[in-house]
Amino acid sequence: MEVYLYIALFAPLVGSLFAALFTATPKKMFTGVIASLLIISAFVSSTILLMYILNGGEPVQVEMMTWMATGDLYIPFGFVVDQVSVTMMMVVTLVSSVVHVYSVGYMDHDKGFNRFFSYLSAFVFSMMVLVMSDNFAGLFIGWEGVGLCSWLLIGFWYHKESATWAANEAFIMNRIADLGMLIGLFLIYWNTGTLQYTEAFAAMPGLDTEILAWMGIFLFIGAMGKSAQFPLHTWLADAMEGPTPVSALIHAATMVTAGVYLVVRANPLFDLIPHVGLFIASLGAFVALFAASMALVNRDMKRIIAYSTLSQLGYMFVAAGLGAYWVALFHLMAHAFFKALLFLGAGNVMHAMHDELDPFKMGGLKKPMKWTFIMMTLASVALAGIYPLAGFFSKDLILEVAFVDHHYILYAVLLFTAGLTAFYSFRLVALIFHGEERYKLFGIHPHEAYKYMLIGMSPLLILAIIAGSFKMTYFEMVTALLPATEYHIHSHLTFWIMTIGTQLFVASSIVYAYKKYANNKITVPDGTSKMENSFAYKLLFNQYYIPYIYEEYLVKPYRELSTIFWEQIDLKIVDASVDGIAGIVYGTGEKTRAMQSGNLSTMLKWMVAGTVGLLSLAVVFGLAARYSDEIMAILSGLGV
Amino acid sequence: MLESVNVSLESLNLITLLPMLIPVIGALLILVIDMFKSGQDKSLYVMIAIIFLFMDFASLVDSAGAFSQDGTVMGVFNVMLIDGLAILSQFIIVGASIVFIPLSLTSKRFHEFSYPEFFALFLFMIAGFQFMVATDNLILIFVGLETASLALYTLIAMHNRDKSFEAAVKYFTMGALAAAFFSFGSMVFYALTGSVEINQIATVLAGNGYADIAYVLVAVTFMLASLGFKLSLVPFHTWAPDVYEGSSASMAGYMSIVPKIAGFIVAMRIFEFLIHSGVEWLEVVLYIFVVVTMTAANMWALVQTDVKRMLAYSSISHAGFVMAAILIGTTQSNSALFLYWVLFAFTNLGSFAMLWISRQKNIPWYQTSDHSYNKFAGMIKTSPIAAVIMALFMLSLAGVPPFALFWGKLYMISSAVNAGYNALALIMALNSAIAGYYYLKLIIYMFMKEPIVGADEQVFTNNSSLPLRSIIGFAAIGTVFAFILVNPLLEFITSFVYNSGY
Amino acid sequence: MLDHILSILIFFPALAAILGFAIQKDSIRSYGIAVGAIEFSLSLLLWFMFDSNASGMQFMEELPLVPVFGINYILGVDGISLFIIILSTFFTLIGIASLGEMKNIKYMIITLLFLQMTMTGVFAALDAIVFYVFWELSLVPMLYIIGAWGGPLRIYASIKFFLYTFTGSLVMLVGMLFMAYFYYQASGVWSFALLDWYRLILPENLQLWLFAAFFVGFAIKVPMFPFHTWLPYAHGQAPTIGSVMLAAILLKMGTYAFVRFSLPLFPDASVFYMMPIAVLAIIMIIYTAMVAYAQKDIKQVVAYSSVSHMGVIILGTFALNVEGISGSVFLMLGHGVVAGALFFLVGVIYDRRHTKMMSEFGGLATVMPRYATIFGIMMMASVGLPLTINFVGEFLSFLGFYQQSHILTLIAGSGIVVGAIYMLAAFKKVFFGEVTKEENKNLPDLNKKELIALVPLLIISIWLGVYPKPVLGPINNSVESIVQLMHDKAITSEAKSRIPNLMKDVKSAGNSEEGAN
Amino acid sequence: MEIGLNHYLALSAILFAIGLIGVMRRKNLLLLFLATEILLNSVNVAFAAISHYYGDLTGQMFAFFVIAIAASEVAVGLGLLIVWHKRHGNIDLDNMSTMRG
Repeated sequence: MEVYLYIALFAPLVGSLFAALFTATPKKMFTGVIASLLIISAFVSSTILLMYILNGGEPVQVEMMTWMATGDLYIPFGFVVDQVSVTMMMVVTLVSSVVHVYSVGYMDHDKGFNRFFSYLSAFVFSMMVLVMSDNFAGLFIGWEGVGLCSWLLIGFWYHKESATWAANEAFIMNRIADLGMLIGLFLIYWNTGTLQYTEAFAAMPGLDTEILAWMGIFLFIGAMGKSAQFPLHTWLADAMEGPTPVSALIHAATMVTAGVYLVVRANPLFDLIPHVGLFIASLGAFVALFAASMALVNRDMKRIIAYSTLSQLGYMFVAAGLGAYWVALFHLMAHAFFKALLFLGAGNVMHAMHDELDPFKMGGLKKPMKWTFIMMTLASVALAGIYPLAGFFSKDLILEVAFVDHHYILYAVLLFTAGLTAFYSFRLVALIFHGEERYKLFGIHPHEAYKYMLIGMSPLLILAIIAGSFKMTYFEMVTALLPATEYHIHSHLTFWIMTIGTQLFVASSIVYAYKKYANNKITVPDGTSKMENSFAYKLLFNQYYIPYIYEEYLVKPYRELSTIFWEQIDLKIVDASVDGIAGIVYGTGEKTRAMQSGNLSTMLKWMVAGTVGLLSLAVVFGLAARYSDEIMAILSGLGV
Repeated sequence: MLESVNVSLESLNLITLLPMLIPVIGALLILVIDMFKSGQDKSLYVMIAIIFLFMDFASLVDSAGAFSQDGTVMGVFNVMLIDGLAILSQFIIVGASIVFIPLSLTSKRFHEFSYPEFFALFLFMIAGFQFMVATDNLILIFVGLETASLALYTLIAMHNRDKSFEAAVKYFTMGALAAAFFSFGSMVFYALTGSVEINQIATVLAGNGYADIAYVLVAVTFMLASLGFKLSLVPFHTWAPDVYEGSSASMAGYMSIVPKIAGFIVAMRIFEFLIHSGVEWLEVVLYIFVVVTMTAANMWALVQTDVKRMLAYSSISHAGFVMAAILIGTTQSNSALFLYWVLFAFTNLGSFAMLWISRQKNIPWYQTSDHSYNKFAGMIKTSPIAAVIMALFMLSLAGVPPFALFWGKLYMISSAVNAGYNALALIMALNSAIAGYYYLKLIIYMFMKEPIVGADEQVFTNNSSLPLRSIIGFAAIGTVFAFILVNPLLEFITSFVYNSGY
Repeated sequence: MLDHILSILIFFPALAAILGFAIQKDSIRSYGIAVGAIEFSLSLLLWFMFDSNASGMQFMEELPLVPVFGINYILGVDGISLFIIILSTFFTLIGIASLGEMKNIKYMIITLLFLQMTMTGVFAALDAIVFYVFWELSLVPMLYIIGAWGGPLRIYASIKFFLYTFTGSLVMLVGMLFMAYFYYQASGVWSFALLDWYRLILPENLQLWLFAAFFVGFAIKVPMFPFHTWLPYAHGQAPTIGSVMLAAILLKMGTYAFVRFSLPLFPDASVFYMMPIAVLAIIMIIYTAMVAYAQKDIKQVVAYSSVSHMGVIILGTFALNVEGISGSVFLMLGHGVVAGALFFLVGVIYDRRHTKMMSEFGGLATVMPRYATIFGIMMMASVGLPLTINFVGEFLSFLGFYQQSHILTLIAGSGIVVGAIYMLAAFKKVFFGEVTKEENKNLPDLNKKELIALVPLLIISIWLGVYPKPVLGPINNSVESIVQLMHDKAITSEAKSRIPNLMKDVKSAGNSEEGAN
Repeated sequence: MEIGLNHYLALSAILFAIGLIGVMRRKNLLLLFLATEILLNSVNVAFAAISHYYGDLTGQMFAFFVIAIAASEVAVGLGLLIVWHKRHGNIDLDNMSTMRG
């Protein structure tokens, strides 16, 4: 089995390095093909490993070599394939295989074709390291690695100012979170003496709750960055500057879920600190609602999907925070499928629309792009959580978890959000595919994507439809590692009322969205309508003014402070004082050199003056010595 | 009265006079030769002088051997005092003179060297310095001092430029004042103790427990003023830059070394017993002198535009640095003084000799003075070897290891540390840092600036000749490989200083 | 020969430099490369013969220099100094190999060879005075390099560099003399030998003073805030090769000296000053990172980033545990490689455009893809991405210091954020966007000579990031002995508790002996 | 009034002071030399008196040496003075400041 592990891990790296050889040369189709084949081989290996684990195989663990060893610290390059990591491996390799194949078509005309595959495969490798590592340090390698690749890929079109800005923003925000993660690692090391999962978790129950809470908090700060939780969420929407396959792979299916994976992986820790878990869940619920609300009014197709991703991540954190790790992981998996599908569909639309992103400028695309229409609609249905698609099984489960754990506020928030989700998803679908063909105003002739791209997407489509049916198999598998809490609502009546109620609520949202946006009266908004001028709309449209606040109150002051530090403090105080000391020495020399007037008379006077000075000192001292007793008496009288 | 004179020749121990007599004989010989046949080439006189100086040196080696066997020797009515200090300082005086005198074998002709009197006076001067250090009798010190000084004034004046006359007059006048101070100081000591021998004075003063401390201090004040003049302590230093500038570079180099070591020996003999007897006033005053001299001279050196003048101020600063040894007054510090001065002699002779070989007859337009900094601009391009050697001397003066003066500074600062003069040690170190700037300035001119267009490229070796080059080579080798020299020197010096009771 | 390999390593380049004066101008480059290659192979031989399992000094040489005063020529290397020596020989080699066309290239190569002598000398010296000799002497070639080949302000910069460091080291010299004096008082023998000094246990108040004296010398060299202002000038004015050597090796002398002198000599003072120094280090990390962000000149960005990273090294050193010190020693190597490479890279565009202003560039990724790639990788190494050389060091340094103070580590850790900010911003300005300037449209990509310098650095920074063990192992052994020595020597109870005892079972009587040798 | 040692010493001190003032005030080189002579001779007076007071010859010896040295000083000094006068036509101190700083 180890050989499959190595293939799964290193095939993407090989693909990346191979493609990297051709970065400076013009497009070569074979780089894309070979990279894709290697990723697919990784996928196959992962499948074999999955089968092996499903059939009750022991987790595969390897230790390749030492990485760092000093003092008591020992960190190997160790990898493990167990029930949790194999799930993630499946998700990662599957989605990335699809995205690779899809990208061969999508990036067809791009000058940086070879470079793109190099980056993309490198990302897959980093992600595999992240999920397969058997220790926190290895996780951190992957963690930073995906950050790097995300930076590269968001800024892939580096001539665009917005893209490079977004790339840097993403990297820096992630770094802030990584710092938290790092501190979490330090805490774990100094308290448990190791960074290996198994040993560290084994040592944790013996520790102080307060320390554990801090560990949990810092690790979660790391997760917040990668999974773009509030307040570190702004980068995710901006990251949509990257090529769409990247958004599908990184910013929907895999990297952003790394935070969830971390919490799931660290479940023995979070189990010990339920109050932190509750905080995570509450934040998750807040983000779910918060992101969904911003998606309601946005006019950028990819950003809408990105906010939806954010919102779904919130769901996952609710589950994870409440201790339903397997539920979180399950939703992670299902979400990966339909969200990647949604993005890839959006990519098709963008291709067809010459990179136009505003859905108001589209409309009626279902005719020229039938397959894309079907896929995106199904993905949206899955996202909305309509039976029997994947989203129903995973998302409803989270609602149940919240309900069963008596967190009714969370439940209510999530339920409401589910409605919003359905609304914005279908608002998008309706605007793009239904209604009048507004794109004609802009002289665009849309066409359907290449067939192999569509075929490439099909596995995702299938999984988005049927993933729910794996629920029990999956449950049995992962609960070998994760707490096997089943969430059953005790009263059947309540269960049915809830399920059907939710379905109805969601369905009515869909209908409302269709009614509002699928008609022929939709025009491109011009900022004059009443709604657009309402406070709520503006608030949502400007993302609660958070980017503005960050820019005004964090970025600008930082820039100004930096300038002050440099120009005022470094140059004018620190450096000037050094030069000042030198200047004083030099200046004293310059001023006192007049003493050397060159006039003999002056010179003689100096000599006599020196002698007289010494003489008077001598007299003073002599008198003091002669009358020392008296002086002492006087001084003591004065109380000195 | 006549009967009472009953002195055996042996008890006079006339051998103690031998080292001083040799140069005197040499000087007379030169004068005699000139009487018979005048107008001979300078090389003859140089060689005669060197021969006599070597003989002098040999006799010193002999007395050094005697000293290491029998210890301190007195002679000639107990006027001569041949102890370790006397021998060591005479070594430096004679040694430096041997290296100095060939500097007159320049390729250009200079006025003073055509007179045999120059060489005669030179030898007389050496004898004067030797007397000065080899006695503890104030009269003999005074006589030696004046013999040497009067000869020196004349030697300076013989350079025969306007500036050298001005320098000589300034030096002379101030020297006369200093002589008056010295004699006045001696008079007060004599009045207090009835003796002019430092040993006696010390004994008497200690005997009455420094009852008349006020008068002692008056005497010390005048001594200090007079020796301060000789050692160029601020504010008695004002002659030094002008005299250095006015005299020829070789003479200036010589003056920075030989007269000062003689002055240090006298200062050591007079002041150290006072410090050890707990005259705090002197300690405080010397402390101030040391610090002010080091620091102020450094600051003035910073702002100079002429290299020779800069070196003059730097010599003042070095003198202040070494004066610390007398303040500290331990065996280690006194040994450090000699070590420092030997190493300083190497370096300073070398650097002044470098100025000497670049001596021009006429000053071109871009120079404001004989050796202004911009004369040396871009020297690395035009004469790289000379530039490297000059840089070497500058680095050594700055105290950059492993060059000669670093070891001197190291040992000196260490002596301050060991004697508990913590602040002084720090001030000494920081002054070395300030001094770094002006030495560096020359290096920067030489290595980092472009040569001035139209400058004569031969200027740096204008005056060079084989003897000059060999002396510079010798000094350079001594400067670079000082680390080999340090250990034997230190062993030798320490044993001599220790056995002299200092 | 092998008994004197360290002496050969030190003096071979100096001898070669003197002979170099006689070489014809056109052949000097080949000569320099040959000498550099021999020197580098010798240092590799040193590594090859080095016993990685031993913690003490190896290849010891001893020769009396001024025995009366206890000054001896003592050399030796352990795991800490070994790799810095190799790094220095390596940089000399690639530095000479990659020298572009310049005036007086002969003098440049000769100067570099002299510099090599002083660098090896500093890291191999085990006698305080010999150390000091090389330490000061290293200023001279650097002074010349900056002053003779530098930019418009070169003279100001070189004087500032020289005098500032010179002043600091003179204070240090006074400290050394005090140390020798105390040793003399305790043992009756003069000695400047470091290993003798290791055995001396000083009372705490003396330690505090001496630590401060040494600190001034080391801190200026590092350079630590607020003594850092000479560095931007030196870097800003120095030619590429000067900046490379300065950043890669010369700055490491300061941090190396902390590990070699301050910690084992003054364990109690180290503990006493740990927090103030950590605060300074944090200021260095964050403040200079912010200053770097404000720069308009790409070389100044790298220069200030150097200061910032040196802060991490200091922090790791004053973690006073094995993890932290090993990390900081490793980071010295890492930062040497990365900062050296970054200065090389900055030199590349400077050679082409004769400007370092970021506003003059933009969109270079299109014009010079290979250059952009290498720059990007090195930048990522600089911000400490895992699997690059810097991460290992930074991670261990922070990890180590976390044991001493949680909150300070948290603040210092924000260095990884602010570090990313200025680096990414600079990278964006230079490489991303459209090519706006006409002059930039036809810039040639990296040539062979530049690749010779950069590719090995690239390989090292990845290799040691992925597999640091061959280097980290020996470092760890030597650091362990230092930490144990410090623990044994510590007299205050706070120091005893702050510095871990590695010999938990055995009561530590015999260990100081082992640590000292 | 009995003339005692102290009177001689006082005379010596007064002479010395006069000499010092002369040294500081005189701008004429020749007069300056005279002032230094006064200085030296004031010391001679004191030496002679003290010598007599102690009944010891050393002081007088010193005085003789001082006289001898003063004589040679005058020789050298006047020589310099003559050369200077030849070259510059004056012996004014204020003209003697080409070197400064």
